[in-house]
Amino acid sequence: MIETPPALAATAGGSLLVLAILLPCAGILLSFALGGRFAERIALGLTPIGLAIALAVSVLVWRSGAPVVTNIAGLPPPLGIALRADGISCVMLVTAALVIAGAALYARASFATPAGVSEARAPLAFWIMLQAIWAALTILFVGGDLFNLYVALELLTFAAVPLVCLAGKPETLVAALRYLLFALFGSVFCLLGAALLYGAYGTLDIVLLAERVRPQPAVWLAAGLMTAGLLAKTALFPLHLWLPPAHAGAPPAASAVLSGLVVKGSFFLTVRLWFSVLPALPGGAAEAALGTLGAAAILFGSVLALRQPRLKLLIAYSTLAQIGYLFLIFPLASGAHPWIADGWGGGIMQTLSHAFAKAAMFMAAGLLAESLGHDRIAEFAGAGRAMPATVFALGLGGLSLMGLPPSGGFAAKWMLLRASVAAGHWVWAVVMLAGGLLAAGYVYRILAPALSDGVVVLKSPPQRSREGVALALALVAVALGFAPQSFFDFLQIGRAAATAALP
Amino acid sequence: MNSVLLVAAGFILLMVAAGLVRVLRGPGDVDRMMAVQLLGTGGIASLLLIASATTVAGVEDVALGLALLAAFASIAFVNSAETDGPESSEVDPG
Amino acid sequence: MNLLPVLDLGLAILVLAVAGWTIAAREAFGAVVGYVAYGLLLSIVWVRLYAPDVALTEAAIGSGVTGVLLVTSGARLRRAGGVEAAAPGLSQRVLAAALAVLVAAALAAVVLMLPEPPPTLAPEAREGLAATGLGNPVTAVLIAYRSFDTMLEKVVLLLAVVGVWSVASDRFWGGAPAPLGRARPQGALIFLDQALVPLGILVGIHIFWVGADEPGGAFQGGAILAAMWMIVMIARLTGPPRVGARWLRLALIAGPAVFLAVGLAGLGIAGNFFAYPAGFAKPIILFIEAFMVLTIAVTLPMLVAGPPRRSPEP
Amino acid sequence: MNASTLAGLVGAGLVGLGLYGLIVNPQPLRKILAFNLIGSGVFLMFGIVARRGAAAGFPFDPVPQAMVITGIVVAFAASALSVALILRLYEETGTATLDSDPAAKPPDDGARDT
Amino acid sequence: MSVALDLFSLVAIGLGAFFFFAGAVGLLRFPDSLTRLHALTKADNLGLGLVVLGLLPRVESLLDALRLIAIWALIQVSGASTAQLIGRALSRRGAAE
Repeated sequence: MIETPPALAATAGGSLLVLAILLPCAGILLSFALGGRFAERIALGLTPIGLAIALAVSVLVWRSGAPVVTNIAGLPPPLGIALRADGISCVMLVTAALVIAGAALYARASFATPAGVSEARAPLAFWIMLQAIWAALTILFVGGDLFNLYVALELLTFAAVPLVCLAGKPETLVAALRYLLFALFGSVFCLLGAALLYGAYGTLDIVLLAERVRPQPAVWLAAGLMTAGLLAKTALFPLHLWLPPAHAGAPPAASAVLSGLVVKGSFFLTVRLWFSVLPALPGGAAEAALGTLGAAAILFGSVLALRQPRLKLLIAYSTLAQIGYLFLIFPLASGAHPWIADGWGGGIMQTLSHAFAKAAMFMAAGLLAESLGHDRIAEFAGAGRAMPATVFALGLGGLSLMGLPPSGGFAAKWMLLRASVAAGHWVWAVVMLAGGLLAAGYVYRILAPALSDGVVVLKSPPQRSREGVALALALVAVALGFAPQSFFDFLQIGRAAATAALP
Repeated sequence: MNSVLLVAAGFILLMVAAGLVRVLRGPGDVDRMMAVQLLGTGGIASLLLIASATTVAGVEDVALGLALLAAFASIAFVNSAETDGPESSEVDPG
Repeated sequence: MNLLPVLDLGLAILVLAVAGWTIAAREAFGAVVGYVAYGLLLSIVWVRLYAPDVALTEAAIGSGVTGVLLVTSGARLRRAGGVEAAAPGLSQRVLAAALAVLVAAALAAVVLMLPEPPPTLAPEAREGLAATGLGNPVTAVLIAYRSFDTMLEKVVLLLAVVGVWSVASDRFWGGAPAPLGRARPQGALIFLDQALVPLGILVGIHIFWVGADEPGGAFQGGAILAAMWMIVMIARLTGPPRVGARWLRLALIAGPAVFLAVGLAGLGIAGNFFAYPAGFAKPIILFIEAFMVLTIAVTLPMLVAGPPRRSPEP
Repeated sequence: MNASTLAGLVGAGLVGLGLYGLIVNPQPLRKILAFNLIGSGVFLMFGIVARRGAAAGFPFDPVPQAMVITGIVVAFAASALSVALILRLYEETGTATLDSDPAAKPPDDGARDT
Repeated sequence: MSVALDLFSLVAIGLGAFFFFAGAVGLLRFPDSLTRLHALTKADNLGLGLVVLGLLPRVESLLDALRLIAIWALIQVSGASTAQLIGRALSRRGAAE
């Protein structure tokens, strides 16, 4: 056998990465074969195991201070496929496991197989797709091979699209179809980029590519095509058209996962592309363009969110704005500058806190809509008194969106702000502040009527356990605001050596 | 000899491609289908000729698969095109 | 031998022309017919690229089964009459054309600038081939070197089935999809079935079996078997099965499940997930492939048949 | 110009044609067709990369070819899912078109469903 | 011997190509679908048949020869049946008009 170079060597505990992927895959197959109520039981039973695996991987990375690596079938790249978990992989794995677990607990009430039948359509599809999203995200977070990541992207698409139209209404079908078209466009462009990179360097392994990539036309074109595809999947302005109807039309538990996690999958891949595959590209212009699009998305999404009369659409539009913040990571964390630690930490923190906050808000919105029978914000008067825990969860999530302390959103936006001021990008700092004010505006628009006096007649009181899930996720988003410095050091594990060796 | 085979392959391909003008002109679906069926047969013929002239392993199996699938596609065509014609209630009164 | 470039050029022009027709055709059904022709031509291009495995897959899945899927749905949609949607304005079309030309030109430029000597993994693939016991390197990549991708791709197919089923009406859940064929199958069709299907099954199994050493394999063989099952369904000799049927569920997961089980067992037996024990690689690979053939042969027709549209029998 | 370069140029052209069709064609079924054109153009890119990588006694590099086979299967699954959605939409509404601009729709359009 | 075989191949393949030519011309020039169908069947039957016949002397093994014949047979069966189906579809349409 050929000697494996040290950069490609497997580390202890690598099997856990494969296991983390195979576990939900096995869940999908079993759920489909056994059908009916088993799907729910399997999904619920697997989430704690998956969370335990994610935590175990994190502990390994934490202890060793280096990524956990495995080569599938023991075959190292370029011929084989590697899986690698670095600092950001770990935090995303844990986040995904927590949000999926939350969504699963929350969904028990709405996606139980009704009594009297052995199997029903929506529950079976939901529980299978939930596990599939989990499997796909896990691969996206630890995948080391661009073609493998492409398959994961497709897995994510096939899992997410049917969730959008589980209700079967015409408008959700249109939303799902449009989402599917955008997503397919996105993945096929990613594949095209991969073809060009393979043609130029004979490998699709991220570590090997990072060593071999030179600033060449093929690489620039591949980067451009893949980025365009990933932006369409992440719904970054101006490729965002599909997101609001899709996320607003899905059942609440699905919306929580779609808005909180699924768009982060393609965002994560964009980060991998620019920070792990292409650090050799002379930077500046591309990163600045991504940052500018992000800034535009912040303003555009926030303004549209302000104008929404219905809660779910408002939250969906706010996702557009919050995605904008994510893309500031590209100009603020690339190159070799003193501020990139802030930019990196802030960008990743925004990813995490938005995942929890947005999932909590969609769940709370779902509870409000179920109990009130509508989600028209203007008619929320009295809701705060009738369902205090739900509205509190909504408010805590909003706190993080606004970026007020103490919350993960505050930590993220503060770091991004600090980085952009240090980098001299005053415009972005102003946009971020404006985005915060606009977010305050739309959160106020929800909370003001909800907290005002009024009498509401609840169709049914919300279930305590479901309120608890929403509240717990919102509290995690807040708790992230207290993350210590060591947490941000953890996020740096596995970043390219060029940036790690900074003063 | 090989070049003769290639000429024949190119000629057949050209002919069936000319037949594809029927796909443009129609007028009916049936005419379009016939053009595709001719393309299928001609494609298989030229594939066999190219395979004989060059050396790519396993082309005969490709042609075999194509032959099966050409039949498959035309069955599906006929099946779908008919349903789009006059409804069966008018045609089959008995 | 300098006739070959002329042939290639003619083929290239033909492919692009037919592709252009599928975009420009005024009517959807005509475009779909063009697409099937396009798939046939593309198979020849793949042979010219020394990719008979891909040519078979393209013929079977890319053109054959996809063509049938689009033809069937195109005919159903056409009866709607409402498919004529407003085309976008001139300015939007000009912008789209400019973008398309830009992307195509950039790609063409990069194609002309691909590096010499070209990078390749063929030597590595050759070196590993002995350990797998296979003769066909493409099969070795699919089922040994990058088996993880292949397993995941089978899961994608399963998700597509669940996704297609999930758009059904609730009342039809557990029932069967609509029949593929017309209410009154014709005698000629039944004759065709009796002649074609046994031969097709033989060819499908043959292509799967030789796939270990020659072009072919589980994908291609399975797709041909799938086509045969679809022909039988079109002739109404049998209907699509109920989506709740236990055997159907098991057949749909057989491929990925066996793959996953073998992959998991690899850790215990060969020290790594998805590793095959030395000396037993080939029988294990054929074992996995056999189940994959079954799953593909069942999955593709179910994807074409669509969501359940019949009430489940009690 | 050899066969593989020519096929690469065809692939580039197919991606362009498909992209144009995907943007311009208003019917979802035609968009699926266009998506399949892009897909096959991308596969041809892998195909020429594979052909160029002929070495070690193989007339091709098997790795990209295997990727194409996986890709073709996935593209078919995508077409099938899209078609199911389109047909269902047609059943529900009697048409199968996407509104040209969802953002232009008044956002409270969905108020009917409550 | 080999010259004679080559000559045989040439003649058969040339004739086959001619039938494809005739089929294409018929498909393009004949006035109605039924006559076009007739032209198509000729090309299917004789065109491919003669090409296969011409290639038979060039194969290396019996299995390859069988495969060639199987390809031809497949096209025969499916061509004949689909022609019949198409013919019926045409006559039905004619009856309905």
